Amino acid sequence: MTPPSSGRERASGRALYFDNNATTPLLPSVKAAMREAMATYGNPSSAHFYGEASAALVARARASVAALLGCEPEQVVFNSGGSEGASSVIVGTALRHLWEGGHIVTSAVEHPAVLRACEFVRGLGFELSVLPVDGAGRVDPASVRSALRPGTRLVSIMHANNETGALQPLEDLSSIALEAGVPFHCDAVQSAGKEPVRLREGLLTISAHKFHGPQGVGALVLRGDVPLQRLVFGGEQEHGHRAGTENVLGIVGLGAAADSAQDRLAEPDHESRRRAIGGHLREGLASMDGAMVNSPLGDCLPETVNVSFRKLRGDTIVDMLSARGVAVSSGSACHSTHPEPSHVLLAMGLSLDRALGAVRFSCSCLTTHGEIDEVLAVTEQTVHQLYSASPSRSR
Amino acid sequence: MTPPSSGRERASGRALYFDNNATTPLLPSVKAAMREAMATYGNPSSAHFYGEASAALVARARASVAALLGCEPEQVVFNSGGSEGASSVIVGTALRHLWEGGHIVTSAVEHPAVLRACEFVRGLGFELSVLPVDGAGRVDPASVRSALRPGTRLVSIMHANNETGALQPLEDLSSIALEAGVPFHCDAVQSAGKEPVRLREGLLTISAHKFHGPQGVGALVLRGDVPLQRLVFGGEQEHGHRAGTENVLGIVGLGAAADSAQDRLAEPDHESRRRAIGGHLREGLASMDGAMVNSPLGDCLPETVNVSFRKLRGDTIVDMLSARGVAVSSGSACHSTHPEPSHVLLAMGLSLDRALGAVRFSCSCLTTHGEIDEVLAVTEQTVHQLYSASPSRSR
Amino acid sequence: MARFSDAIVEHFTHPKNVGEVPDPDAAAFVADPVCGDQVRLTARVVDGRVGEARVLAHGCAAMLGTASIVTEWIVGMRRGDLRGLDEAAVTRRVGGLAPGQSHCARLAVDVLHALAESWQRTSQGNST
Amino acid sequence: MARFSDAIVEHFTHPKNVGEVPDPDAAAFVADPVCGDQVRLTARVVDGRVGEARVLAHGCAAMLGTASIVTEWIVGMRRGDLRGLDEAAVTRRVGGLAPGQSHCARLAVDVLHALAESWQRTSQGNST
Ligand SMILES: Cc1ncc(COP(=O)(O)O)c(C=O)c1O
Ligand SMILES: Cc1ncc(COP(=O)(O)O)c(C=O)c1O
Repeated sequence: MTPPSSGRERASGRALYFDNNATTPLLPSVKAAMREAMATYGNPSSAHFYGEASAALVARARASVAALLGCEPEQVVFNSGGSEGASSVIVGTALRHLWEGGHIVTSAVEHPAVLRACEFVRGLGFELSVLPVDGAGRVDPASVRSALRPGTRLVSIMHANNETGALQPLEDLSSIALEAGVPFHCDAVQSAGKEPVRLREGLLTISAHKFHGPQGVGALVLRGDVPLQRLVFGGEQEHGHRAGTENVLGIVGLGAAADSAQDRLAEPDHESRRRAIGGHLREGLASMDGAMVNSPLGDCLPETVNVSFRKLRGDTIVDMLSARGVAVSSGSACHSTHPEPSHVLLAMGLSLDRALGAVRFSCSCLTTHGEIDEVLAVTEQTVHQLYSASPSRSR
Repeated sequence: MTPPSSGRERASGRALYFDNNATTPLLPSVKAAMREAMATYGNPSSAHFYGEASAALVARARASVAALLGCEPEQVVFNSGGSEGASSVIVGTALRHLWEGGHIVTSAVEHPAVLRACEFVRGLGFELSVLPVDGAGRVDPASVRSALRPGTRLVSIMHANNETGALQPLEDLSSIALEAGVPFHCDAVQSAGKEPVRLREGLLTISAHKFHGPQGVGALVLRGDVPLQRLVFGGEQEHGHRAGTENVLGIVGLGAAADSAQDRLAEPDHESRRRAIGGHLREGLASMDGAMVNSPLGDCLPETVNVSFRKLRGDTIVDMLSARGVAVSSGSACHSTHPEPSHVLLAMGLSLDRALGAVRFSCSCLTTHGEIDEVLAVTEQTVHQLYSASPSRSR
Repeated sequence: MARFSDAIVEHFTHPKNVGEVPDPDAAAFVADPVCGDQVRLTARVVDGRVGEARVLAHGCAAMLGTASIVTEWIVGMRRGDLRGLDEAAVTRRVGGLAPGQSHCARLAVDVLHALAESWQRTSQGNST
Repeated sequence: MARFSDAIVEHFTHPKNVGEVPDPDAAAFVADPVCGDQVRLTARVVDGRVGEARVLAHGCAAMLGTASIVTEWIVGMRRGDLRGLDEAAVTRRVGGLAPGQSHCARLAVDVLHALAESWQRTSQGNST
């Protein structure tokens, strides 16, 4: 992977990117498609030939995304990414039912886009059921069933967790909601492009930059007749679901990323390759002094390994690794004075200390075994350094 | 301007883009900045060096936009464009005051992003004053004053009209609202980058693709303490005003477009050049058989010339010109069977026939006198052809 | 994607047989009250067949193109041929119509059938 | 933009004087109950000046870097010099601290003042 232009890592001579759950580099094919699209500049809504050329680019990307997600092109609504996607579903559902009110079901391990939107609609008078998860971070389908009630307007549960990689039993969860006639929304931002994502009905959110497309563009898949108030007003773009002149370059990039993801998913060794890479990383980390792996072993994105080091702080490890040219992320969301423990790890029942010690290593399809070896060596050295400097040297 | 890759205009050997109010081509400097930024791929929120490199790109663009609009960088909130910007102001204001309700003032000639968002919040129980305009499309400041009442939450009036180019007396309009303690929002999507846009307080919406930046990215300027409910939930990006991983490439493009616009605005002949180009186009069109210019003569973007041809239909002229390699737009927004007359032209008091006959020619800083000559010739020939084929040959 | 067939573009860009046949053997005018489109079609009959047709039209570009295509198409047709034309035939002949353009085929059929009526009236008049 | 000064990065990457001075002439331990950071500083005194200092630290990277810098900085200082150090001096010495990192300067000052106290106690003990 190309190193970014920064003094620091050139000094260390190293640039190892293991933060692919935060964002991924553009693939060469995506860059090429976007560069080429820069020559076309019509507004896709315009009646003239410039508009037609732009509209054709958007239509082609729509077909690519539909092919990746197994839906019809007309069901794809382009938007500005995962946060808008999730917010538009939660807030759009609430505004559609504002006067009657109602009830929304979600899980304790959702991304803040879902959880904070849910908090907001609670303020609008909606009731919320935030389902717990087990030690592996999974929602029990039975808990969805018992949460449903006559006024339930939506069930929103993610596919792959961004912090641990844990996969939810999507098929079971969605079936329960859909059979009860309740719309189901799946935040598939972390799984799209890695795992096959199929939803026979309901809503699905993806974001291009999590699978080698550009940042700030994504899609909401709308299958079936889900009552949803749109939030961006203006023209009739996206079949009236989302106004605004289309982000043509971004959409082209998303389409190219979807094409390439579809190719990868079709490769016979796709699964074995992912498992080899992820397994190598996981085993290397797990064998280190004080390490406790937080990502479940089965039903988990192999690319994501979340690990805590006993008595060490995750944010410190992230900063030390960054200074050594290794980019990873701490479980905690913000980087203020008081590191906040991850709500995901706490919901899984981990202790505060363990949650504060979490570090997330996340690979992509570009990660190599050699890079993992190097990252493991630097991590081991860093952890060792921290332990030897600790006032409470026991672990 | 580079022609798009379409068979049609290659056949006509011509590609003249006169639809710059719909969207503008990327400037070479904008393309170059975006191409270069493709090498940087961190998430600006990430703590490591990749994140820092991306965050630095965003910070630089934020400074450029702030410089163009004469505000502080912290007052710039990046978003996905003009429709999101306007919707977030109208809907965000209403949701912030949902239980108390209130009153919103706007004008009859706003973009659908504003008008439809206003319609929506009327459904939430808000009262609406839609101010009329005079024959030049302008709002009378006195009408704003008399519309204000104790529960007024917002006054939203655009700067330059997208259909006619008419400029509102922004300074007067905003002063009246602000002096009454009511937040003022200006949709400056069409004026930013062309006219100096300054607002000492309140809210301002811009969209990059209207001044040679990319589509799908824009900014909301938030000056002073305006109560606004955010609509996109998730992380703490954009100082908590708008969540979602930043559209880094788009933002870089917006920043580069702002830099270049600032340079243009500072050129001593900026105004005279604009007036020469616009005047040439306007006079050429006005002198044609059956032509009636709808854009006001003073206080108007010179780049925009909206003209109706007696007894001819605007959408037909657009299609005929498109077939001849000239891209313009009809006043009507949609291209369905029944062309809808422009709400802007009707609000100005024009007849239905004249509104249906409107064609908008819009230039950019790239438009040349030679291109205008060619467009005038093709337009004259087209209008002549339509008149000679008309069953009611008189005009 | 394309909103117009190549034939329609060619014909509205370079319309054929614009105008009115002087002293026509058949003439028809139709107008659509909803979309405002208007077509005036006139023809000269030679040996029981359309010898020449001319058209004046007002409306959307697809209507103008369709009208022009019709003037070439019907040359050589008998009165019964005109009566047999339907919307499907027109749509095929113009190379297809986009969703919002079906009124063009309808108006074309209307004006062609009206032309056939007018032709019948003049020929009856002539035969008396 | 950068969250750490170059000096802090250099010191948390390659920390100096990690550990404890055996049989120290002065020793101090401070902990921040809010952020959980901990620093244990020990020193050997030679001719009334700090001859050697070692540190153990737990906390954020800025704290680790600050602690390491301190161990080099105070060598050669008298007890009164330590007492005279304040947060501004520490912040300058470490090359600046980002907004959320001011606790590092506070903890460093606390541990340095505590070291001076301890030094006084031991020197009083020695003198009796
Ligand atoms: C599971 C999940 N949902 C939603 C989002 C939000 O996506 P975006 O940053 O594109 O708005 C993310 C990424 O940050 C995510 O990991
Ligand atoms: C005046 C005005 N406001 C808002 C918009 C919407 O901007 P965007 O298409 O970037 O969402 C436009 C452009 O279409 C406009 O001309």
